[in-house]
Amino acid sequence: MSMSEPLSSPAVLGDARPADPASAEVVLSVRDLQVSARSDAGLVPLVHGLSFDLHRGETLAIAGESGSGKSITSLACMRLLPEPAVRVTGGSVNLGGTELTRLSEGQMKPLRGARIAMIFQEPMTALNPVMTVGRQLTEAIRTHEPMPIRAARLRALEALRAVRLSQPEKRLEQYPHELSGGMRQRVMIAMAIALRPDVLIADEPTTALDVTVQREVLDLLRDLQRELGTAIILITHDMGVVAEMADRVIVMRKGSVVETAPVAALFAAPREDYTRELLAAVPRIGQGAARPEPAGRELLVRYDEVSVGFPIRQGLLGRVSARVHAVEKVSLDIFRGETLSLVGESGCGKSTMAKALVGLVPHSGEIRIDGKSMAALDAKGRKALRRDLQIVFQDPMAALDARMTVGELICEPLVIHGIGTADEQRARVRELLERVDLPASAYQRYPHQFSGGQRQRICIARALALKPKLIVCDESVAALDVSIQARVLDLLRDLQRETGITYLFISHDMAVVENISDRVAVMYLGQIVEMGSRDQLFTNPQHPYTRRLLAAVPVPDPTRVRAPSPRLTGEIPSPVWPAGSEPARLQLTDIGGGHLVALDASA
Amino acid sequence: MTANASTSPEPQAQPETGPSALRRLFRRKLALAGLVIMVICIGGAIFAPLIAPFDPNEQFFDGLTIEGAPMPPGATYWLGTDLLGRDLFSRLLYGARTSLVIGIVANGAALLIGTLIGVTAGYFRGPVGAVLMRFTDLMMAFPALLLAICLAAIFTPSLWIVAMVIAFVNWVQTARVVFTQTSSLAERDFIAAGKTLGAGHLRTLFRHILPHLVPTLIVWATLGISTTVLLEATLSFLGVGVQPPTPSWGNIIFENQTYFQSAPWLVFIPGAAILLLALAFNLVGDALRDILDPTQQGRD
Amino acid sequence: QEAHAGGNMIVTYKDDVATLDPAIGYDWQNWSMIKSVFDGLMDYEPGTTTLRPGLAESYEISPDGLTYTFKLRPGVKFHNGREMTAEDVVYSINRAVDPATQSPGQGFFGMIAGFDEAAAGKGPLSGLSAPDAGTVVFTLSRPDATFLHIMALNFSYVVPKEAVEAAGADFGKKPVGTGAFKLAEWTLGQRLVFEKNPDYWIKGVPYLDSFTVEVGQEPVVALLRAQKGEIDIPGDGIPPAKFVEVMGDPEQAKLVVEGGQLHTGYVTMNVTQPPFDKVEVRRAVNMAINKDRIVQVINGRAIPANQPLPPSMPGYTKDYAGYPFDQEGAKKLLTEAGYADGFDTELFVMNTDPNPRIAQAIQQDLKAIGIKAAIKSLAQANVIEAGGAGTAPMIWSGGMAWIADFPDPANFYGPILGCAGAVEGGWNWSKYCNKDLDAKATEADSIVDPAKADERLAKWSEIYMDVMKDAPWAPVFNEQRFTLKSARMGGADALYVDPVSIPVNYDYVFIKE
Amino acid sequence: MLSYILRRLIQSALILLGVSFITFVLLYVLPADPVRQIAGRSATPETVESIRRQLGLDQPFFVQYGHYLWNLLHGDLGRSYLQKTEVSALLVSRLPATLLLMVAAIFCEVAIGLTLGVIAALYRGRALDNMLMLGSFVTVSAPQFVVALLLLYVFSVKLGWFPIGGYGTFAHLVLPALTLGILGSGWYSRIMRSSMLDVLRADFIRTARAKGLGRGRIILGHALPNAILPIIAMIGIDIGMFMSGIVVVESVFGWPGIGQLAWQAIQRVDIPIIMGVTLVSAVAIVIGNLLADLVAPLIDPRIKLQ
Ligand SMILES: Nc1ncnc2c1ncn2[C@@H]1O[C@H](COP(=O)(O)OP(=O)(O)OP(=O)(O)O)[C@@H](O)[C@H]1O
Ligand SMILES: Nc1ncnc2c1ncn2[C@@H]1O[C@H](COP(=O)(O)OP(=O)(O)OP(=O)(O)O)[C@@H](O)[C@H]1O
Ligand SMILES: [Mg+2]
Ligand SMILES: [Mg+2]
Repeated sequence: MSMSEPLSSPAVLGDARPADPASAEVVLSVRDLQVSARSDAGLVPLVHGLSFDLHRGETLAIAGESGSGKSITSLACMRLLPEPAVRVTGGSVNLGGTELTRLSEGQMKPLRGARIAMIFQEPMTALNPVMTVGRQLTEAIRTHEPMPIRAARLRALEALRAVRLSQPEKRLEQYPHELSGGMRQRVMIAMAIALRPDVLIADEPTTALDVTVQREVLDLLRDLQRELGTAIILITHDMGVVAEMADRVIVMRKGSVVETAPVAALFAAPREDYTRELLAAVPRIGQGAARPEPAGRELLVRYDEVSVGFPIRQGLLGRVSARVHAVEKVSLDIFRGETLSLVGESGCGKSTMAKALVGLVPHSGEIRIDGKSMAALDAKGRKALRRDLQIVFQDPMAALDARMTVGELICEPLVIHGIGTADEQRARVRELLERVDLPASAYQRYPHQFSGGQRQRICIARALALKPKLIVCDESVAALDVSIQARVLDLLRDLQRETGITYLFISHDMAVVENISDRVAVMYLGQIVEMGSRDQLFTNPQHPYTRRLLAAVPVPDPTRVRAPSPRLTGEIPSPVWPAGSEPARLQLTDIGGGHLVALDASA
Repeated sequence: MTANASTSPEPQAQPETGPSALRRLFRRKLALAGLVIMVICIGGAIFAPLIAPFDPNEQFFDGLTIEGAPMPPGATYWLGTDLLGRDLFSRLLYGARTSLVIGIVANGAALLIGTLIGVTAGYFRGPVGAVLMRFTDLMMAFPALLLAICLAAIFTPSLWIVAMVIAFVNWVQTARVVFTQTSSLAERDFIAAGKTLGAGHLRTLFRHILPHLVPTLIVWATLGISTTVLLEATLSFLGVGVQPPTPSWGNIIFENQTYFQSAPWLVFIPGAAILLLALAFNLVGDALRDILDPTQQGRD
Repeated sequence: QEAHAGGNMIVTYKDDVATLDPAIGYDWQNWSMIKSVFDGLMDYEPGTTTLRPGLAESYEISPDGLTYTFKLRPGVKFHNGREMTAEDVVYSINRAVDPATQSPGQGFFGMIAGFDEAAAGKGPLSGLSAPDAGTVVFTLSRPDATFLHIMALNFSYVVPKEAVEAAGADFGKKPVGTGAFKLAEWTLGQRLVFEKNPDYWIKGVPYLDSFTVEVGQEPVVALLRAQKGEIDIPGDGIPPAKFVEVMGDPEQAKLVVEGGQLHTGYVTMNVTQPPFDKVEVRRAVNMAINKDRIVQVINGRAIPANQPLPPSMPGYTKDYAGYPFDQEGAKKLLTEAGYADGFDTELFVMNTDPNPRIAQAIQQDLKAIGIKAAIKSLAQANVIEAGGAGTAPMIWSGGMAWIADFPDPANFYGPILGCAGAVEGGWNWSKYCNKDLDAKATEADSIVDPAKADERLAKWSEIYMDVMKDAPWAPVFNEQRFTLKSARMGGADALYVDPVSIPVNYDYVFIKE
Repeated sequence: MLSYILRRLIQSALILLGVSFITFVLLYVLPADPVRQIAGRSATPETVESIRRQLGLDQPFFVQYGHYLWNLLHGDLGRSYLQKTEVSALLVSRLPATLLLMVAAIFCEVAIGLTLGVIAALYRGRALDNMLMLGSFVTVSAPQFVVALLLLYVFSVKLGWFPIGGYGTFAHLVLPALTLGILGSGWYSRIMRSSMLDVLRADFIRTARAKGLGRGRIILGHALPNAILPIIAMIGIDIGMFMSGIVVVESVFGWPGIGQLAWQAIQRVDIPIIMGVTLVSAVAIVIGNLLADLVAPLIDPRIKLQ
């Protein structure tokens, strides 16, 4: 694996950008677009008065908070709105001279994919799970350009090579679930560009990916654009991505445009308050507030040689033939009142560490919480211990039972532990709702009626209900847009200040981590490769993997252009080891001030 | 597929908070129709002695033609007579008593057993789950009819025996389906979330898993009504269950099915009754599901 | 009309043909097929109940009625080409008696000397011998007037030893006999094809080249096929559901042949248990049943009965009026018996249409006099079990009822009314055992002289009248037979309601044109 | 894969053992005496006892069962009490018909159920959907006999398109399979509808539309293969229901299958046949479920056999 450029590399100006987008031909022109949803109270406008032009070879970013109508706009351009519930009620969408809003479904078909293509947010679900990658690709090609299967396969291969997927021949025969998230997103991109469309709409193409993969995908999009001259509409709420990718930016809010500006101008001198707010909310590395030294370093949690393995069984008797070494002999201390962040790429065992802590997966070694080990306790003791330990899961929607009202959900821990009378419980729920900045009316509503950020706050409220000593936040802010993310982080910080609560914070977003942590541990393939205080880690990263993580972070500053880093196309290293063998144990060495690094760089 | 926060097209305005499930149920026209039919069926069964124009078992002399053929629907016998000259309408009313017990109680019990076993096996897994599922496989491979016949021969036939037999043979499919669904539910995050809050097994099962099984259970329950009512007739024929002259919708059909050309009313009217009952439950069930599943609201 | 040779007749049945082994086959479906494939020493005139010699050319009865000497017809060949001899007759009857054969007809041979030993598996019958290839001699242990009928019974039919041994237990599927037809094809579950035996010992018979029995056919569907002319005879008859329709259509009614049959449908009452241990109660039941109504319920397919014997059976008492339908009188009798308020009981019935319906009609009649009978509608085997065990207070015999094995009044007595059948597992479901009547029956059956036949019948008539006084049964009706045949079928109507061959006498019917 | 099949087969063998044992127990306690049936109405008590001895029915239960198992291991299913034929011969002669009908009927069920379910899903909430769902209730509530006879009457007697019952050609197969297909389709259409509704909401359907695929292709090529998985499981379950629900249709159409054999045997307490049929149908059910489980990963590659 390679190391990318250090953080302090000098900015190289603008050679990657097309000379002057405004002078290029307009490929897509949206005028006064209005999209409305049908509801009991008549038509509710979701997007209104939206206009923009997209030039050949340009990247237009649409940014804005969740629910501002970004996806609706892009779907309207594709004519993929969930009609008749939501439909275009005014304005025009003109694709190189063709008025799309008036086309019938039949007339729209030949355009989709061929002249205007789209990449969806969720690479996990956007591909058909029961068709091979090859079939999905060739199908797209053959729909528009009738040709023999053989020829289509060649074209598909070409497209996969273009997105720099390793072993493209093999990939054609694989199913989506056999690919990693990044690979899937590449397939999506390959599918979208196979027919060289004029316009490519990418709806949050990287939100679901971790930093290193995000880096690769963004690089890829840029290269492709350079080669093919495709115009790209990039929808994102990550201002870092905007800064790196876009030529021009549209900032949306509540269905209409707040501001349109070239990217440099926007970042340098935002005209609207909302834009300023948005930019201010962006966490930047190096801007984390100095954090008070937690008093007294009292030990709260100790991981002692903790391992978690998932056996893979095979054969007639179900013998264990191999083992996923998700967490491998990890030792770690968490002190009362501090925030310890666990970072690392997808699949490195972060969530498993958290689950072992709260007793959701069996583990070997010992975890002591306040000196007590969950495994040694009886049911009653475990239940009591659970009061002190709460976890906020990565996907708030999945972690909330969709059939219970928010009130019931937050009340549930109180009911389980029999705290207070019904009236007291209700009062406590109200208090918690207020605490996490949710309206009291939320009590009667169901989780699906909230936005992602609000749901995450519901989870936090629920975790707080029992006044725990420690909360595990497993990627709790990854899916949130910047402004909400900022608000949630503030909330967590406030709580810590007020109640001295301890956090185990799991994330792959280095900027966020830098913002909130006291100490950071970097995990790689189930083991900790580097651990130290925030400053030690961010100013003096030692392990190559830590450095790579840091380098991959998009920087919300359009003036800064990174040198093209070497592309990674190899397989993701796997934590699966055949039975009998196991990964080599990494030795952590203290390089001063409690900064531990695994020096034999196997990563 | 979980509805993703940002992609699921949900209208935002959901001011409907106050009214209870029952009131919401009443607000749906179809569900109301279903409720009305259910009430009519149950009322007809309970008040059969008051409503029925005749004794259901009385074989009327003028209920048969000289050749011994039954009378078609007419002024005296509103829905016609059966092969013994008995009034079909009265028999239908009294038959509802049996058929409701079968369609609701027996079918419900089957559903209950199936759900219990499926949920237990799917949630606890381990040796208990394995044993339960192997037992289910065994029951599935075992011919239900034979079991019924033997039980019939061993016990004194009665309505409650037949209800028990039906419950005993009909839970298998439900158990299978519920097992599969529970196993996948048990893997979901919100179950784990509940656990970390300290929720015990009972709470998890009743508050978190069962409500999610409701849609499936409704499909099986409503389709099961017809199946079990007809199964009761087969069992009656084999000597389990209600014995003649006690009527049930199923056995009215069975007794007369060979006559469906010469006396169609004897088959199609009780058939329609079964259909209506099943349909009524389905309408109510569908509405109930939509109400219990908040994510489904506004989808129709 | 002139009999016409040739053609294939198609008969359908719902149930499988179980076996064609004459020693084993004992249901009315294979009964007549076995009659066409095999022959016995005696036979009946087609379409009647009159005995005539079959494989025996002639027979002689000793004056004491204890020795029967049969002279065999020469030149009769089995289907395998071998000539039939007296040894074959001896072998066949010994085979039927041998317990290893598990023949349900074993008991019929009880009058032959040495039966008990033979039936216990201790060697062949001592009373049976073949002095030469053309003569068979039977020695009986007691005179028995039904003996010639027994010799016409399927169980005594002649089988070739070598074929039986070759086929082993599968002989019933690979039958070899001397009959008018031989089995040409048997596709299990589908069809049997019987082919004319060109060497049949009665010249000119059979008329048909072949006949096919198709099995697994629902009666309603069989009727549809018959109406379309696809088949000639629906073997299970006209289904009750279609009866009114068929008889109401003159075109179709023309094709239906009606005849009597040696059948009585009755209700048994268990005389060993209260309340049916009281003769008044049993008489009351007899008086309570509205037989005309029941006949109406089954669309007039029967005639009301007042005694065990059916009208076409010799020995039937013509001038007996039977118990009148008199519910008032019945109630009075119940009061006399001490059941003024009636009682609860159970009525067992086999579960196929129309039997449960008949049982319900009876139930309603009984209710009118205060007897509350709960119906137990069960599969045949369960009813028979309950009847045999004596746990069923009342049984409606329909579907399992007595169709005579042979046309003689004796056949209605022994197993179903005599003491012999009144044992655990026996077919005398009333458990009625009257030693005097048993003696009388033996007495009657020892009158073997054909000249005294009338005297014997009179004795039997008396016996049945005595039975009716004790009233262990309530006879309800005698079923009539209605055979539907296709328009192309020829032959006397009597052949289509042949009392011993159901549905038709295959040997003598023919196809017109 | 192979080891998976092997393991399943071993499990299946245990299930069959269980089925045979339960059946044997039930038949043992059944208050109907097969010997009476064999011996006939004029048999003497001695005859009855002798037959009982010959059949070994006087032995204690476990001896009888052991005997049966021992013979079974040698491929001997015994002889029918009443027909005296080897049970294996009877089964062999009838099994093909039942299997053929089963395959054809399940094909019809699935074909009808899928089509209607998909259509209902596509027209969700509209009149057509409501009608189809009503239809599914009608078929589920309809008595087999009547439906079978109606079809026979219309298509064979009146229209003359198909033979009136029988076995042999494809034409014979159509109506019985169709009858079972129509009757069973209700379950499939209901399940298909809800599964389809789920899939139609999925992201990859939108992806397919974004590629410019036509509606037909999206539904058949993308939605259907994803929605069909519950149907596969349902087929596994269905084989069980099928085996006990086939009697009526077989007899109406004169179809020489196992159902009729079983029915007659049950009526006459012909224990060897009942045992044989039970075991054969259990094998069919077990194999059917195994096949369903084996097919599932082919349809959905995410499923792993374990
Ligand atoms: N089918 C629908 N019916 C009604 N309202 C809808 C529907 N789909 C989306 N909306 C509403 O339209 C608005 C815009 O949604 P859109 O998906 O475009 O947001 P977004 O800007 O893409 O947000 P995110 O960053 O979370 O993806 C939201 O308020 C949403 O609730
Ligand atoms: N139940 C399980 N069975 C088998 N393997 C598992 C299981 N749970 C997790 N794993 C494996 O263990 C490894 C660590 O998983 P974990 O969820 O801890 O990763 P993570 O670091 O949280 O990744 P992400 O950032 O994607 O959430 C992965 O390779 C994963 O595939
Ligand atoms: Mg969006
Ligand atoms: Mg994780």
